[in-house]
Amino acid sequence: MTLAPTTGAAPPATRDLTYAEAVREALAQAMDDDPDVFLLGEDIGVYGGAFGVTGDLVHRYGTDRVRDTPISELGIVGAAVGAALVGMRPVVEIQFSDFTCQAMDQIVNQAAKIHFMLGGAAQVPMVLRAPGGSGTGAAAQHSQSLEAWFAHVPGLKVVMPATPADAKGLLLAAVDDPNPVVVLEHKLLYKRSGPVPEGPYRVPLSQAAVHREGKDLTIVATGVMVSRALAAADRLAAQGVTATVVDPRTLKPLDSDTVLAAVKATGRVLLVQEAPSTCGFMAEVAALIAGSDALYTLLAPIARLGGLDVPIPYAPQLERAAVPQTEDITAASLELMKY
Amino acid sequence: MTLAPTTGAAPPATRDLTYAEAVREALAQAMDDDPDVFLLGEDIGVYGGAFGVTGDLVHRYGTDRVRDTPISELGIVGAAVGAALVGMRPVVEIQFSDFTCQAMDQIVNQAAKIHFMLGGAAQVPMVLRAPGGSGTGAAAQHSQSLEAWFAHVPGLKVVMPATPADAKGLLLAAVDDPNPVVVLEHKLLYKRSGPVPEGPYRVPLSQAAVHREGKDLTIVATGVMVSRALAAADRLAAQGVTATVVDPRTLKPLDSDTVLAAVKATGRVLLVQEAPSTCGFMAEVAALIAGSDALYTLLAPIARLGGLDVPIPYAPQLERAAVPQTEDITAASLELMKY
Amino acid sequence: MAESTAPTDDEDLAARTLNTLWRIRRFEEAVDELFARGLMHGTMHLSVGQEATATGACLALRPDDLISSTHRGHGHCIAKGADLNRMMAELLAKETGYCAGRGGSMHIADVTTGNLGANGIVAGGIPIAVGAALAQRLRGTDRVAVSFFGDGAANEGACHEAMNMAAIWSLPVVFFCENNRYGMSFSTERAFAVKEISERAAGYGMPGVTIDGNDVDAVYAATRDAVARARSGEGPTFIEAVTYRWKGHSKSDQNLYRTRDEIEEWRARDPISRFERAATASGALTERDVEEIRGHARDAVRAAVETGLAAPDARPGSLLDAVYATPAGRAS
Amino acid sequence: MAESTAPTDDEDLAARTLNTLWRIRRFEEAVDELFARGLMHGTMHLSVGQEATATGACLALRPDDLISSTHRGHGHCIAKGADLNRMMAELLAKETGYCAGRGGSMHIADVTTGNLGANGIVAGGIPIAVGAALAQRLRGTDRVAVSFFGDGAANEGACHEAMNMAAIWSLPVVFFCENNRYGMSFSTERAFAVKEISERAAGYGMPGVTIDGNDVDAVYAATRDAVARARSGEGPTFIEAVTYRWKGHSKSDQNLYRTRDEIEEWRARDPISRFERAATASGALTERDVEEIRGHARDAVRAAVETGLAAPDARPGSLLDAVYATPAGRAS
Ligand SMILES: Cc1ncc(C[n+]2csc(CCOP(=O)(O)OP(=O)(O)O)c2C)c(N)n1
Ligand SMILES: Cc1ncc(C[n+]2csc(CCOP(=O)(O)OP(=O)(O)O)c2C)c(N)n1
Ligand SMILES: [Mg+2]
Ligand SMILES: [Mg+2]
Repeated sequence: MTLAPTTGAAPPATRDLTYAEAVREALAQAMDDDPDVFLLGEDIGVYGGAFGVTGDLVHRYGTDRVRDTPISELGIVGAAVGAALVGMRPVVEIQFSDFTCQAMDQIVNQAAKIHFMLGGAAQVPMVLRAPGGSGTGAAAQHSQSLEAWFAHVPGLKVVMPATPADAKGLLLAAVDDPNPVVVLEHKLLYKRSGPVPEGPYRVPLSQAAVHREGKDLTIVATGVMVSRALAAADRLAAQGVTATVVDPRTLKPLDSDTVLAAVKATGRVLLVQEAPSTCGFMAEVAALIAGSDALYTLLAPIARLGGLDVPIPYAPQLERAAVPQTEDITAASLELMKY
Repeated sequence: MTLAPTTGAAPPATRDLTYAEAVREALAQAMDDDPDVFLLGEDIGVYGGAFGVTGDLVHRYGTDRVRDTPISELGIVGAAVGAALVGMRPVVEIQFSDFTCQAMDQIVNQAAKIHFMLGGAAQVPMVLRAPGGSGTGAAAQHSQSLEAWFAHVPGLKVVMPATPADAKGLLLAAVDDPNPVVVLEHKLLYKRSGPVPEGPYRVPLSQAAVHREGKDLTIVATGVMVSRALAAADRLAAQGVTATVVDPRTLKPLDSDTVLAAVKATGRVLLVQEAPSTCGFMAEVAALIAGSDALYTLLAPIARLGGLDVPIPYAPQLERAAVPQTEDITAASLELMKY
Repeated sequence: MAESTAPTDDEDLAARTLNTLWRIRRFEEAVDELFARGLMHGTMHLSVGQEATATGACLALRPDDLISSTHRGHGHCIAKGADLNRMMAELLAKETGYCAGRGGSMHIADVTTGNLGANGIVAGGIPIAVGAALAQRLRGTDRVAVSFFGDGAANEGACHEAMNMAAIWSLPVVFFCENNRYGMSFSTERAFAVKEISERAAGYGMPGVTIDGNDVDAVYAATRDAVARARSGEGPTFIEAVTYRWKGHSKSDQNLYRTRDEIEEWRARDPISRFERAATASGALTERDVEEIRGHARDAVRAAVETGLAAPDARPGSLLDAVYATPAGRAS
Repeated sequence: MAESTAPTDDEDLAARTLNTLWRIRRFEEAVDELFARGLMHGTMHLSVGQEATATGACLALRPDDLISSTHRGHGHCIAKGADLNRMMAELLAKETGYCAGRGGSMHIADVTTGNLGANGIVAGGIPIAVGAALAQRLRGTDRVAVSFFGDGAANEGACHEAMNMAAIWSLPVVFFCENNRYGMSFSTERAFAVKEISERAAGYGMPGVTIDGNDVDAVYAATRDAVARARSGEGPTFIEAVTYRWKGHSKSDQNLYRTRDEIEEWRARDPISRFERAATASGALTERDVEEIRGHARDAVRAAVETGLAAPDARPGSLLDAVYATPAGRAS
């Protein structure tokens, strides 16, 4: 499946790239544009990155700008903070988003707060890229979806691209941004293809994408759930139910206008995420809707469909059962239609 | 102000203790009861703890069981995980909850998941105590309220005592529990007094406290916001508006029945927390309500009153402005009464 | 110093040692094949070429001693005494596996034989071993904890904090660093500005040694001495055992960071044939003993694969019940 | 090795040194008093007794060199060249303070003089200094970064990871450990199983020295050498400067963990009077110079307190605007 963002003026020339290739192209264009951009991470050099994202960049930009590091996540992110403070634009790769746990102090206590704590006298223009999500049998310590943590932190921006085009456009916008931006990629998306604009194309860090418009319900989904939501929307359409599918893309700051408008237009809403529901990002979206006048237009309770409140299990059938699948989204949508 | 929990059969004999004394008494009784209980943390020995909570315990229980550690939060929590795995019941103090950032790997990737990852073959019965919250002029790295992060993690339990009695009762229940429990105390509460049962009194990790019952709205509040909510309820009563005040006490697992029943009974709800609103714990409560049939009983949108989406500033007037005060709760409640 | 028996010199030790070496090797090869045939999923980190470290180290432990292990943990688990059937069942995502299919390779553990678990987090197990050792101190036992970890793990903050705590409290821990020359693609030459990782030990006030990790005798002797120190209350020791992994880091490794020659050179230093040569030369084992042991190991692994494949798949039904322990003990 | 001028021997250096020493001492005393009088809030970590470390180290730096500092960071900030008025205004929570009242003591910073900030997180600034040094390497400058941190910070994982990265990349960093014998209440005797923290350096492959941190000459010389190494591309150095804090750790300290005698003993080793004696003995300064400098420092601090108290309070209105930087630069 290929998804094209419907908002923003899409530049003309596109080709199909995988999501991983789109990220790589963005990194290359960012380094071409600005000598202050450099990459830092474990095995991003000759290995090409744990998921092959950086690929051949080390051969094109050298070991200084595509810098392999020791296994020291806290130190790596701290080094990025320090480099950013003196004007560089580091882009850090953390191999699995689970390992941001090691670096939370530098992400949350340092990067996110320095601009504010210093009264605006300094900036921390850095990007932290990390793949999240389950589906590869990597079990509980390699499969988490931690976006809600970052979105809870004032001073961070958080994006979660769901398509190759967004992977490129959001990353370039993140590199431009003078603030620390956490970019949560998804392991299962790396090999998916889609049309990607050729030039240095940017998706503003403030615009949701409306991937499809329908009349009966709105599905808000993030990350790998976006394509599952679209697949579910296809199945629903076959049953005469039409769904709007919205991907916030940038979780913080959130484009609440687009979300609320879609909900108001359909009267039913299903919020889909991979992370466990409890205190997840979709709780915020639910609270946003329930705290607004969109509440009055609701024909049904606000439905959340998230991961089970369990660590991600190893066995494939258990892993599947732990997070929403297309059929779960379809079923939850039909449930909503009973109202 | 003193608060007594209204649920659970209150044991007879109480005296007034400060919140800090109540925690200390719980630690002492836990060590008296069980030789496997021991304390681990920075400056908890002769210094008595950064906030004086452990006080004289080192003199009563010795340096082995009240163990001062180097400044190594990740190592400390890891040591607790290891000790718990072989049957001890460690209680870790992290000086400020902000420094759990240093230890997130051991809290989230290890403690929370080991029981599950090992298919139930092992348990991690440990307690992590840490004070959160603002109000002492300690600025952005010493004032955070991070409960939503922990509540998002399957495998952890999370409590947030608001009264001396709950500080004792929840902590003793946490020590008993065979799972890792995060106990988020509050700096501003340590010196507050209230009646505390004498014996080894336990508050189950699954019961909200209804501190006050009213007809017009329900205020759900946590931590230091509970007493502010009660103060606001007093002011509201003076204006003829009666409020139910619910403190979930245990955030995970949440006593949703009590919360939903209160909301249904009043038709209006105000959710108050100190942490920034975005992706905070009250987003979960809002989503819970909005996803339930309580939605149909609502007379007004679900109102959230949280901290501003800013790091906690140093200047006292800025710090005050960053988090809800009694007058803000009162005003938000009156706003709700316009519906 | 404990008595100086070497595995290559002693009949009983030699037989146990060779048995463990081959069980690890055959287990890893079977896993590799199951993967290649699409019968196993996830990712795997194989310890082929490194068998002497897990084997020699665990040989120096009592059954009630404890270990913490790593993502490359099959060897440790086997050497500490785990049942191959339950291990293989776990990797095959079966309900009969050690973790009921919830953990897989990166979380393989047999707590009943003292293995506190593999760990998907580099260096995650090091503070855990220190805590397990602290518990022994508090309870007054003489059990020892050995933490296995890699060269790459030595640069994590967790390793630093754990080593210091063990040192200042003289805890009964052995820090066993398996230096296989790479942390994924990052060589020790690039990751350290010292020649030997054991040079770090002095900075914590603990002894550090670097040994040939492909020599079971050397591994056994160093661990035995370190365990004796730990058991008698003299505190932790750091052992760096130099070895090499023959296979890629994990399934996705294209080996772009090392040469075929280098790999061949290390294959020539196979720890198993080296041990066989030494043990037969010393007379501890005959050629026939060797054949027999090989056969046993092969059969045991085959049986593990067969019973594993035939076992029931892990059941999703119990997922939510499996998250929290209940006071009674094992969750239902 | 750079040239061997010592602050106590050189007129110009001696005057600058003594001026800095007194500015720090008087500043800290003023803060202590403002606190006692209820005019300052929050918490404060004073460096009285430790003035020689910040002073000697920063004296060896160029204005464009960088530092990262700590919770006990007033001295570093002053020594690197910050304006006392804006510092005091910050501590008084004023809009005119360095951080517009948003940071306070624990986040005091003057980026224009190369101070990347105090830090409320123990060891938080160490990797940041390494990153700042990495940036210099990438940009081809010869600027050096000095990271100040305490003995307690040395046991944080952040310190370990940062030191190793600086060592393997030969970055222009100086790790300046102010060993004041305690991390809060935890003495270095209890926190380390080595006698000198500088023994850690060898494990990273960098030189380490332990010096008398109350001797400005020694601090200056060691830093100058380390900075010269760093600037010429030879990589990082670890300096342990032994000193002592006269005051409690912070406002809540009851000093239960150390004796009055110990404090008195260290007060007798006052780094400032020691410097004054040496500089007057060498003839670099006259008694009158000394008096004059003291007077200047006292007046400057007094003025800072006065202007600070008179300045407008930090304004809450702009809070939400202050969280994110805007592309144009400083947020409005
Ligand atoms: C905290 C953390 N960072 C990174 C990784 C990804 N990773 C898994 S194994 C590995 C290399 C580990 O190297 P080493 O410790 O030498 O062990 P080896 O694989 O050589 O046995 C890396 C980087 C991880 N699992 N955990
Ligand atoms: C990560 C972290 N842990 C704990 C603390 C609490 N704390 C603040 S200062 C301090 C002692 C620091 O000791 P040291 O590094 O020696 O510096 P000193 O205070 O002696 O200057 C502690 C434990 C903190 N701020 N950050
Ligand atoms: Mg290795
Ligand atoms: Mg100190």
